[in-house]
Amino acid sequence: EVKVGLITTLSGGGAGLGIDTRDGFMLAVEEAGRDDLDVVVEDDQQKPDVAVQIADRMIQSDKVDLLTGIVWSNLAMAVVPAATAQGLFYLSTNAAPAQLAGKGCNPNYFSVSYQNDNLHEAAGAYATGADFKKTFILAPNYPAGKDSLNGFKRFFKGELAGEVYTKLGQTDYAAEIAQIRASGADSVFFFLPGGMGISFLKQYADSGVELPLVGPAFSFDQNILQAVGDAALGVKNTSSWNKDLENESNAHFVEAYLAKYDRLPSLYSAQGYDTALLLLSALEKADIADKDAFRAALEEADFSSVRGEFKFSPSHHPIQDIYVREVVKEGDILTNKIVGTAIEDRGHAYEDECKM
Amino acid sequence: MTEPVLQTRGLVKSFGALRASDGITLDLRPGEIHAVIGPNGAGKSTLIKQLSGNIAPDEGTVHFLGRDVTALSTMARARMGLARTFQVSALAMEDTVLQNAVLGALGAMSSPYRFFRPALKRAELRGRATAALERMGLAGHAATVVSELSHGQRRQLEVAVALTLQPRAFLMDEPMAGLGGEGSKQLTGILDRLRAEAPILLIEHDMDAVFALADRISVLVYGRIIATGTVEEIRRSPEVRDAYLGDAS
Amino acid sequence: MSLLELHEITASYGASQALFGVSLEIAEGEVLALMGRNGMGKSTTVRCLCGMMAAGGVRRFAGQDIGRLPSHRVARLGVGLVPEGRRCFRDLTVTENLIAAARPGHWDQVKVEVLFPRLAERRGQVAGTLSGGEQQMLAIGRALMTNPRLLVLDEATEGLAPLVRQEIWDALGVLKRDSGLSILVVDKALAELAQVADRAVILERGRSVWDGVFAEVKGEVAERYLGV
Amino acid sequence: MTPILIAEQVLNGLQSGVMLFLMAAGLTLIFGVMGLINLAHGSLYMVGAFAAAATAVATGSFLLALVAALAAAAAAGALVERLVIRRLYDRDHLDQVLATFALILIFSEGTRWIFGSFPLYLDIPQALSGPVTLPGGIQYPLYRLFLIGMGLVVAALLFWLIACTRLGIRIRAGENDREMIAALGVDIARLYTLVFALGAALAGLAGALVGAIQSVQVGMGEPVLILAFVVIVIGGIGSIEGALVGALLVGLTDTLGGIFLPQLLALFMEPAAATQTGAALASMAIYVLMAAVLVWRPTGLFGARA
Amino acid sequence: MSREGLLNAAVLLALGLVPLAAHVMGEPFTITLATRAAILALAAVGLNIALGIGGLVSLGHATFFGIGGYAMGILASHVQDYEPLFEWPFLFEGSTSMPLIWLLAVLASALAALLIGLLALRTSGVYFIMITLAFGQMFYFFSISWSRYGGEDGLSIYVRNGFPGLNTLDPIQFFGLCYAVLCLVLLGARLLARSPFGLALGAARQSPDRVQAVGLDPKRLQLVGFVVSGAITGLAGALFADLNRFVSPTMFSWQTSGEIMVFIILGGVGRLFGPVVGAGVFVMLEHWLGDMSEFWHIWLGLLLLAVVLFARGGLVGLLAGRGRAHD
Ligand SMILES: Nc1ncnc2c1ncn2[C@@H]1O[C@H](COP(=O)(O)OP(=O)(O)OP(=O)(O)O)[C@@H](O)[C@H]1O
Ligand SMILES: Nc1ncnc2c1ncn2[C@@H]1O[C@H](COP(=O)(O)OP(=O)(O)OP(=O)(O)O)[C@@H](O)[C@H]1O
Ligand SMILES: [Mg+2]
Ligand SMILES: [Mg+2]
Repeated sequence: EVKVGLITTLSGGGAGLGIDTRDGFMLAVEEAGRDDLDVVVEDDQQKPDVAVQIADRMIQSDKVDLLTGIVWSNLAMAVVPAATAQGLFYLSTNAAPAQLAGKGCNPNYFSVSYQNDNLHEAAGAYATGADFKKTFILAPNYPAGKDSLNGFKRFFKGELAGEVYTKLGQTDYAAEIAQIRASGADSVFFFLPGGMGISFLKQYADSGVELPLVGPAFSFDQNILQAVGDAALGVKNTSSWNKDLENESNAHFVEAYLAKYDRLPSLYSAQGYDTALLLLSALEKADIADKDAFRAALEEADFSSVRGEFKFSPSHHPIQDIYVREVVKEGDILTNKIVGTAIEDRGHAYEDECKM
Repeated sequence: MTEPVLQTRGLVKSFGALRASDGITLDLRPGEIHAVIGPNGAGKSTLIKQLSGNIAPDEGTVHFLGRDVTALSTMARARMGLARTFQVSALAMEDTVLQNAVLGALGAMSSPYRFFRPALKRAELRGRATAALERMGLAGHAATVVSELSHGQRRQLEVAVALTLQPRAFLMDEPMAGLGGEGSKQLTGILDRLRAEAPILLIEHDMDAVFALADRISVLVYGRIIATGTVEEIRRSPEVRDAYLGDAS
Repeated sequence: MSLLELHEITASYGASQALFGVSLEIAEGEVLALMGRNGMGKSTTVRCLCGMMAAGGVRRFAGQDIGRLPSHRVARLGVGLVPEGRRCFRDLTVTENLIAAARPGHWDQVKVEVLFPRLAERRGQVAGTLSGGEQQMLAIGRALMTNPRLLVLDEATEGLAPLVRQEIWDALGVLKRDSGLSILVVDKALAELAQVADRAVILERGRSVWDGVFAEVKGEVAERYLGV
Repeated sequence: MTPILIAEQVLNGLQSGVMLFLMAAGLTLIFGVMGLINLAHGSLYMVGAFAAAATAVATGSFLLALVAALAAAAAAGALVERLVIRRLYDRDHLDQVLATFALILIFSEGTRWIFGSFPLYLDIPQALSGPVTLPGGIQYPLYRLFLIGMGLVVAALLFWLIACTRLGIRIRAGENDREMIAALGVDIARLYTLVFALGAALAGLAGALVGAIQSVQVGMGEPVLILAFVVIVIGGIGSIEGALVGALLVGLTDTLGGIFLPQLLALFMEPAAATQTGAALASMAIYVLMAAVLVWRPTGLFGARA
Repeated sequence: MSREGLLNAAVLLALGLVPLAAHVMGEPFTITLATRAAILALAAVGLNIALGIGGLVSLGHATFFGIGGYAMGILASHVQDYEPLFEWPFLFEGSTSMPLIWLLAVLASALAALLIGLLALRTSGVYFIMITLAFGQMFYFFSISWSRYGGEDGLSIYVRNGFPGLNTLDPIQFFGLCYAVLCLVLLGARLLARSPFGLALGAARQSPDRVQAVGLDPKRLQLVGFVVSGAITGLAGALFADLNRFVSPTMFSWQTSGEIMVFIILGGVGRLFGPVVGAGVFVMLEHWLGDMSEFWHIWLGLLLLAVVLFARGGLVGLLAGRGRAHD
């Protein structure tokens, strides 16, 4: 009997991401049909203290062996260090902040998704490749936003036309768009997850500024694209996964997900699914009670990822390709299609800081 | 002649174009009841508010116990011993009658920053408070919450709280208002005895009470004092009759 | 037929009962004085009559049962209230106070201002800054503007200068004579009440204990129930 | 930094102020005039936006979507008033806070239950999309000009309603003393339902109008709610002019602060630090503004009462 | 003993016994829940002094809760990272000792309450609600962008701080500590409510004119009340951070302020045990309803509504009768 605790956001404004994560994860679990695998799902309400409390409960009362599912970095920072310190395994389906990749890395912590900077780095690499000379960059003023702009700059060779931090949760971007217009930029990179991205894209499309946009997948993912509408058409974005990636596992996943939930999977669904696959593969090889053996089994990453090639770096973060996608319309539905590869076999920038 | 306890010189207060006080000079001497009467809106309450420090005069001075208190706050004047009652009752409505009285005692002893021993268990506070309530005939209602008192009973409590302060002078804004015939009679008796403890500046429209109590009367009309004198002088003054009394004299 | 009829009214504030059986009647064009010491239930009776609180017993106005009506419906039947403590709308100007609830009829702003010239002077001032007596005039004017059939005055002359008070009593007298308005007054001034009141009802501890012609409120009756 | 850019930013500030006003107007009506703290006002904004989005998808008409937003929010408002709010007028602000906090929970999760967890689509109508060129060469989105116009019209209507009509007088009288105005023969209960529905409708309209250029999602109301409270408090509660001036002040501070603070700091700090510190300060700017206004004038710019 | 007194004793006893029982039965999570309830109750007891007695409706008490939390986070993180907090005028490496952390948390939040109170008390009524909210938001946005201490990600402390003679990592011992603090503060709050200060503060809420007329300064009374109140909530913040071993800007958010206020109203404003009952019930509801349905917020909302509409005086009022004790 193996008990897994899945803590994710199921209520409130950010619920969509958590629901996709859970649905992806559970799909793989159900497909495996193991009746000795028990998954406890809880809603963290996107509040750190609630997440901590749930984690405590899962550890203390439910006696789970492994935790997973947190979407947001700040919640992950609240839960993961304490959980791994108590000897539990944590598999990240999304949030992978720099602290946990570098100085704060832990043998029991695995990020199945990426390291937070990856998609931004890929956007930088893409911008360089697309020969952008002067890019205007913007992100919200919080740690992930700063990491984002730093990640972009790490791989961008051109010049910056401007660098702006917006307010977290801002919904009106008229002022920033005016700045972009006046800056003489030839392109724009932005990281504005969730509702912020929707607002920005709609307003940008209506402003008459026609510079090419690039951003990480978060503002273009399947779960919000419909809300953005045609304003997103043609925009390039970077992602570690897309539904048209050509591999057998992915084809199966997309079809099964659509069949089961009657909607297209998002990046979060895919990461949830992959995380479950990784877990299942390790369970096949080792008993979770034997921590060292189980850890070794996880490190092997012997599963067929929906992202194709997949392996872990020494700090337990993926080494994978990051793609460039373009927003297209398939019938009535907005979705992405892969148009290239931004970086190949990317690990992450904090590898050297991790001593384990 | 004895030094006045409370004295104003040339008080002026305007609200926009309206001169609510227009050079008021008057005093309150030890042991007396000085009544201020005048038509509605003449500026009586405005005068009291300037004396008590609730509003600052535009011009003029207020002296209390020989000291210029024009710039002092309400609290400071109250601590010096100036007690007032309000025209519209200002009481802690959710507290009991006793608690309201204790509050007065607390103010008089200016000792509010005590955090531990219960206020009602302090003999000195409670003693003062009960004495005042008894005097106003409210002792039987000590445990009643103020919001459950009738209008007249609240008026009585107003006076009781002022009594707990054991002040050097009283400012009373229509204490009789709302009291029934019997209540007025009682209060008249109480004020009559009270003047020996501290002089009273009394604003009142109840002429029976005023004529029964006042040592001196000042008549305020449109912010000016048009006459000051004894009961008889005022009663006889035709000006006052026209401006204020009508047939009531 | 009587305009207003209260029969055996009982009422409570939460757990404490204030009225234990108040009965009174007012005929068309009659002025009734409601009297009693402090705290005997006069204002509570007024509140019951205006539909401002729930009560037991029978309440009828102009032949209609008003026991279940909300207060605004009672008012519209023709009850105009000048409440205890004035209760002017403090953030409204004098004019706004007057017209807020006005209903068409004999009384309009001009007539009220003739009655109380003071109010005309202070038209644009917000009620909260009026002097006590001015507020009292405003409260009376406001009730008149609803053109009631029964005017209810609860301590309406409290805080007024003798001259003004006299004017108000005179005005009440005129009202009674000319417009046949019925009036219920709660007031302590016996001498002045005598000018207008036809009958009196005296309350003691929430019960109506005396009912009769006003002229008889004197001597022993006054001594016993009013303490004067 | 060219004069044109500065002019454009000022226009942006005004425009975001007017958008805020649309929301604040309904709030100040309910909060100021009826004396009710309605935390659920943001939920009515959300209801408007969702109703508009659903209608736009079903009918394809923006106009119908606006009508639907007005109707849905007004209906929700009237319903809530009759069932809940009505019992709260004579309570203190605390009970109102708790009850309307509870309403937020119900509205938010209820909306999520009906419409799912993902943001909805609502876009600017064809006729109003795209930029126009203003005198001076400023390129400005037509839709935003339309919003400015709408805001000003609403402001004028409300001002007239409250200051000049007997309805307004009665509503304000009711705020001072509900029992008394009823005792004088005014059916204050029905009046309040009406006002509440009107305030709700304004919030719904704001939600729909703003939803077209922002994201329509659960929880969209709360940030705006806080801003709207800031606005009406700066302006003075219950004052429509105050809400308008407050909204413009907040809009300008927010927009211009975000742009100019980092540049100001860059004069004496290194650029990276300046952008970050500037952004941090900018995010606090409106609250600093509000605190400053209240310390200076404890009842807001146009507030009369203590 | 009055009905309310009996109820209070029962509540206190239950809050103490349930975790003990859970300890015996090996249900550590129940202990964690009880600890959470006790700490949140403490925060609300703090607010209840300003709000229940003084009538100061502060929608910014998260400020003090957060300051307490960050006092813990900052002190402990410096020890954790081996970077001294400051080296001048003396070397201070931070601290992982609860008593010291508490002391600093209380001082820092009292200082903040003093400054905020000085400005905020110029206003009153609804304006006061909003200005306290504004200060809360300032701290919130500041903490989000203050990257030195984690910004929005917050600060994780890996090991719970120590208290002399206790193993704080043991849930029941940590609970005992929090429970003891809560009891002490409740005792203090009870004394305060009946003390001359409490009486004067209560009167300052009901009739500031009267308080002035007897020679007391209502604003100063309110300021002192606000500072005491903020300090207690700050202490609760430090404990809360230790419970989670984590602090983040959410502690400063207006929702946190709102929730602290909800505890009080739910339990009963101005009632000594209102905050305790409110926080306890809220934590239980959150826990039980969360298991029932994905849309459990709807049920929570309906329950809260029912309490406001039908249980005036909160749950304590419902159980112990409407009238407040006057002795
Ligand atoms: N804050 C204010 N703003 C404007 N006018 C005011 C203000 N306060 C008082 N007044 C006006 O000043 C005049 C004097 O008012 P005051 O209250 O002193 O009268 P009063 O003599 O006490 O009358 P009353 O016997 O009716 O109580 C009144 O006309 C009143 O309307
Ligand atoms: N709001 C209230 N709550 C509880 N009890 C009340 C309330 N108002 C009045 N009472 C009580 O009801 C009784 C009758 O009060 P009421 O106000 O009717 O008296 P009244 O005859 O008008 O007296 P007054 O002449 O002093 O105005 C009093 O004993 C009073 O204590
Ligand atoms: Mg006066
Ligand atoms: Mg009465």
